Amino acid sequence: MDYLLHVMILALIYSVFAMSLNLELGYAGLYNFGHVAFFGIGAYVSALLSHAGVPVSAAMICALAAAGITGALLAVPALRVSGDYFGIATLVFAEMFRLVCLNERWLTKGPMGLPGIPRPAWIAPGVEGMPAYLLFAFLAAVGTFVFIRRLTGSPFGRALKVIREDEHMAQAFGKNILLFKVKAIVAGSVLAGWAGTLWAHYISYISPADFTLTETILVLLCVVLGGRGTNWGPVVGAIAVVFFGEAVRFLPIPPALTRYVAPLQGIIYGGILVVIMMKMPNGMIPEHRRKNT
Amino acid sequence: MKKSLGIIICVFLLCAGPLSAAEVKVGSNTPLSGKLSVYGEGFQQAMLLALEEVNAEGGIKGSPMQIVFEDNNSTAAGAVSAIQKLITVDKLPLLFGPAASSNFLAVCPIAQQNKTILIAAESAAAEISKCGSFVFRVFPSDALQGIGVAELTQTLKYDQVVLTYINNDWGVGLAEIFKKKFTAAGGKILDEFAHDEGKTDYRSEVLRIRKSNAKAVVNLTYIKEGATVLKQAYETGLKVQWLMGSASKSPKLVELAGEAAEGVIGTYPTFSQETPQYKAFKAAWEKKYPDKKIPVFGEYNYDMVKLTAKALRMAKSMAPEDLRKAMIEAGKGYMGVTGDKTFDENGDVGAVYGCWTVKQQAIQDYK
Amino acid sequence: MSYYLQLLLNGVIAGSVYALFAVGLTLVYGVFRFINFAHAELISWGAYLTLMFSSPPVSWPLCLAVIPAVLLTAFIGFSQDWFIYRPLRRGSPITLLIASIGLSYMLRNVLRLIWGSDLMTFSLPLARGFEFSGYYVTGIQLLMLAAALLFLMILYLLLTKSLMGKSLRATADNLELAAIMGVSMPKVSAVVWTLASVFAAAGGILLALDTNLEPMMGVANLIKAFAAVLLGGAGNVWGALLGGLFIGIAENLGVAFFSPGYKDFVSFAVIFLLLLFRPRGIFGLLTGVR
Amino acid sequence: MLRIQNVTKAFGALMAVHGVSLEIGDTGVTGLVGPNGSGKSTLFHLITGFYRLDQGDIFFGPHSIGRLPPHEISRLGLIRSFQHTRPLPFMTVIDNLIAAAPGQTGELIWPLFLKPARVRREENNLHEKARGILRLLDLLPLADELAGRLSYGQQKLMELGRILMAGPRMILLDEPTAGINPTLIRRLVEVLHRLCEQGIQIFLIEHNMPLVAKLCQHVFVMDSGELIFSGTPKQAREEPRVIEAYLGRENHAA
Repeated sequence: MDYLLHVMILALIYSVFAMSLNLELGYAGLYNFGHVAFFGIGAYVSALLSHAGVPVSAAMICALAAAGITGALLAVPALRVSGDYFGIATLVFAEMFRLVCLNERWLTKGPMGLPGIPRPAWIAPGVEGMPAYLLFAFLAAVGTFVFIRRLTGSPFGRALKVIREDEHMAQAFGKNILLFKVKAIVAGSVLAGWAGTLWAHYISYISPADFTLTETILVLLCVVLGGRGTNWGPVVGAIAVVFFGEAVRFLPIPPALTRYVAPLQGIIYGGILVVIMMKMPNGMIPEHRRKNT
Repeated sequence: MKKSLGIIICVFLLCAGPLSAAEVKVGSNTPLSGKLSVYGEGFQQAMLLALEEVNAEGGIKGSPMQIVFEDNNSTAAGAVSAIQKLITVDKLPLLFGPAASSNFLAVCPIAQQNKTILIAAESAAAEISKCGSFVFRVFPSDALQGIGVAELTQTLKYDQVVLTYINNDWGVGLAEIFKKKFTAAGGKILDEFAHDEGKTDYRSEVLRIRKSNAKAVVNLTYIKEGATVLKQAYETGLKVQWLMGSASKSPKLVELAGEAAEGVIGTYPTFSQETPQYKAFKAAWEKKYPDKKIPVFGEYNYDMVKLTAKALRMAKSMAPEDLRKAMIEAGKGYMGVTGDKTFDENGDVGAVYGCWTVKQQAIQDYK
Repeated sequence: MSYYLQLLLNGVIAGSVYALFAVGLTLVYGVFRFINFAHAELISWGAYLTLMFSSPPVSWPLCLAVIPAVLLTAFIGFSQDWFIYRPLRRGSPITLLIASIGLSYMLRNVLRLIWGSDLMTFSLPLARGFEFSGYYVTGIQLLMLAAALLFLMILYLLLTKSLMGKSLRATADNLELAAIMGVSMPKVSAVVWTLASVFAAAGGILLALDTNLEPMMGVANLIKAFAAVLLGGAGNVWGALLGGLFIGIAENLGVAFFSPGYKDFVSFAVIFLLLLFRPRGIFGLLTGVR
Repeated sequence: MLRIQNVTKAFGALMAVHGVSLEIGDTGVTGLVGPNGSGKSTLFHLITGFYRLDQGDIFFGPHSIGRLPPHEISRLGLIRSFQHTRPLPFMTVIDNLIAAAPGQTGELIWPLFLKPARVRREENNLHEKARGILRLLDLLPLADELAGRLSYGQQKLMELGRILMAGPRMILLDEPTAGINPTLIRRLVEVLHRLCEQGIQIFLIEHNMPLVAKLCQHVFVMDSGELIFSGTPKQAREEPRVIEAYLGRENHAA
């Protein structure tokens, strides 16, 4: 069942992506609406380097570093503004990144995209490699999960939550909120870059059209739907979003209505989002369901 | 809760399950949502028209043919998901590919490796020729058209032009081939810039054209963008000769731009509109969709389905190798609405490049 | 020189449309503190409904068709709030954001179900622009500019001179406090949604008159409209106008210096820098610790 | 220990704090009183770095802290409370306390992964310390309760505990007894005395005059952004300017 493998790989990659956003959105309370830029940086750096003959594993590491550095460079100025303003600053940054990819054709081949991105040497290309890639993506997701759980279950995560709930209080207790936020963004960016490399080497073709606002919204959805500020939330959310997105393909729509398939799918998709937000505003795994209650 | 879950599962099984042997199914990976949906709907209508005719003619060896449409959201990721589903869930041996070249390039390795026939009706990028032995297209490669536009520009004796193109895979690919050919032949490009896809305001771009004082503008773009540019240029009284590509050759362009489209000259992979095939197609279209104009590339989509039906009838079995041979065999000398569909060794078809122009609010051949 | 002035003029006109979209957003954002994604759909619905009433079988003249179209759009805007946003108001802004994204999907696809994805047009007769000593402006462009100014003027008077406007501004300052002070929330939200829908529909109709209609027409302009909101300072009507103009001018002047492929880049870069140097918008004030 | 030199802060045309100079030695509990709007809380915000000074400077021990950001001032051992309670309602009481501890190794990313044993040891120590403080405050039975479920008075006490976790040398309390019942006030006073005995300086804003008289060795009185009096609580009650500041304001209000 290659299709099932494919959907599972997608779900795993999206879990990594969603977990990385959750670190910023859920734990640090930073509304990063430009997260897809780091996903894109990971994908592009990794793809370009491996096209240039760098071994895939080395290219992946460079991609993570590039995403992290960009994250730090963005975070320091963007954190001057807070709340929705930070959101719009990051959103605009992501669009700027996409436009650079679109227009700097000497580097990225612009809208033509980069085809034929190789897989790591030990994974066979194409369909034969899918079980191995699934394993790879699974290990990557588990690694990310363990890393993030360690991070958020630690004094670091606790401090992030303090900052999210009350910045002034955190400052009064000696927390350097800027530094904490920068760290959260860098970690989130590295992990988003990680998801991006996983994506690029799996799908084997990337173009600027893959890194639009739509993608940000999709991953935002995974986080909010699953439950922000929890470890399992984004994972569950990503799996739900990917599987649901594929499941609408199987809706029983009579052939006579094929013309209406896509709008109907869209209506159902949108409707379910609305209903879920109304019935479970804190996601499927709400954060504040703590012990002793 | 359990009950409703059960119902959902049943529903899924019902719609995934019924592979009734009575039908011959092929898949289609079509942009029904997202930014290409403007075109996708037309493709789908043309395919459905052809399908209707195939089944009226008795289907495939007595069983009706059916097309399973999968939406690809106009994105590469969507196209990959859709093709994986069509190949492994529906187990279809033959698929119609996604529209944009970038999306097509994303899925063609998957088809090649699964030994699934993949046919393109409108993806023009030159690179598609390299996709592999299971990939066919009934639409000619860009490489031919870029040269065509350059030659047209020179025959019209414009040796200084402004080049503008839509900033996507089609526009950029075509522009690069045009530029190479045009400058090699001694032409000069006064100003060159990409314009964004899907904008409503190109007045400043038009102003930039005006500033260059060029007599002719090569504008390789889509319908919507093309119409907007033409209209806004007209409003500012800009008088230049517009030279355009195939993607904007549509009655819709004239409908949207009105008088501003008058006198535009463009190239397109031509086919005669006098052939009986074309006339039959046109009549059938007008009968089925009385209030719809023939969409851009509609003829190719129609041909693709008809040719596929012919190949399916000829195929010894539904095995990949048999289908591949049948495709090549069916193409040989096949005269469709859009002309000769004989496949070369890359699965490409040749093309005659003609010119179109807009005269009295109608698209006509330019001679 | 005249080249740059013409670019500037184009920028002003493009900006006035952004401003029309932004005003509705800024009202909603100012009062309810969330980004209404479905605002984009009010824009497209306004345009499509006008098309419906002006084409067969109704075939009303355009200026008459606008009336039921705007009323229906206001009805859509109002029901958005009534059925979805109101029950969610106690939740976090992110929940509202996602719900509005879902709603946006739904409305856009209903639109596609009815009218299809293809481009549509009002098929107005094509007109050359007026020429003023070398500068070109079309009638519709002038209409856009005039409409933007007129609507904003009316809104300004409404907000500053009427009792309703005062309670609206009080709500924008502090929702809870306003409720305590006896401002009627249902009334305020009715007014906000009506105004937002009317402005969105008006902007959408003008945009459609200028170019054409397609289901994505609203979404394509939403980011910039929202950036205009933030630039102007949330809830600030004149700020939204200036923000819109600023973005329109920046991106059009940018065409003179960069490849038009970077047109959006210029406006985004300007937004980015402005946010960094004026973190609360052009007119925003910093709030202190409490 | 804390020396404020000619500090000035204006919001537009409003002079919130004007040319205030004062010094607090090792005298135990010091009070800051004055009518509402006299600039007391603003002075606290200035001392702790939440507002930027327009003029003047502030010294804490040997350090000039007038230009430092809040978190650095906090790390020097000058810890404040806020006028209204600010619990982290979704954390347990004990977590509220632990989160306030300074210099945790586990708040740095690399040591978190490279020195897990050290992080664990520190967490255990902090846990013990927090329990000790909760015992002192009589809050130990509530240690695992969500902070949001505590009564207002209990939250105030918990906030005091949080301040203690931070290892303060000097505590700035903004109206610690406002809105809590007499029993809890008694407990609070007890705790404050205990802290003084440990050598921690306390500087507090308080409206409850009898309490100030009982608690403070020294009071400063502010009115309209200026310091109008410095002395013992007893002297303050007899000082005409202080009486005028309070009564004048009251007459005006009436």
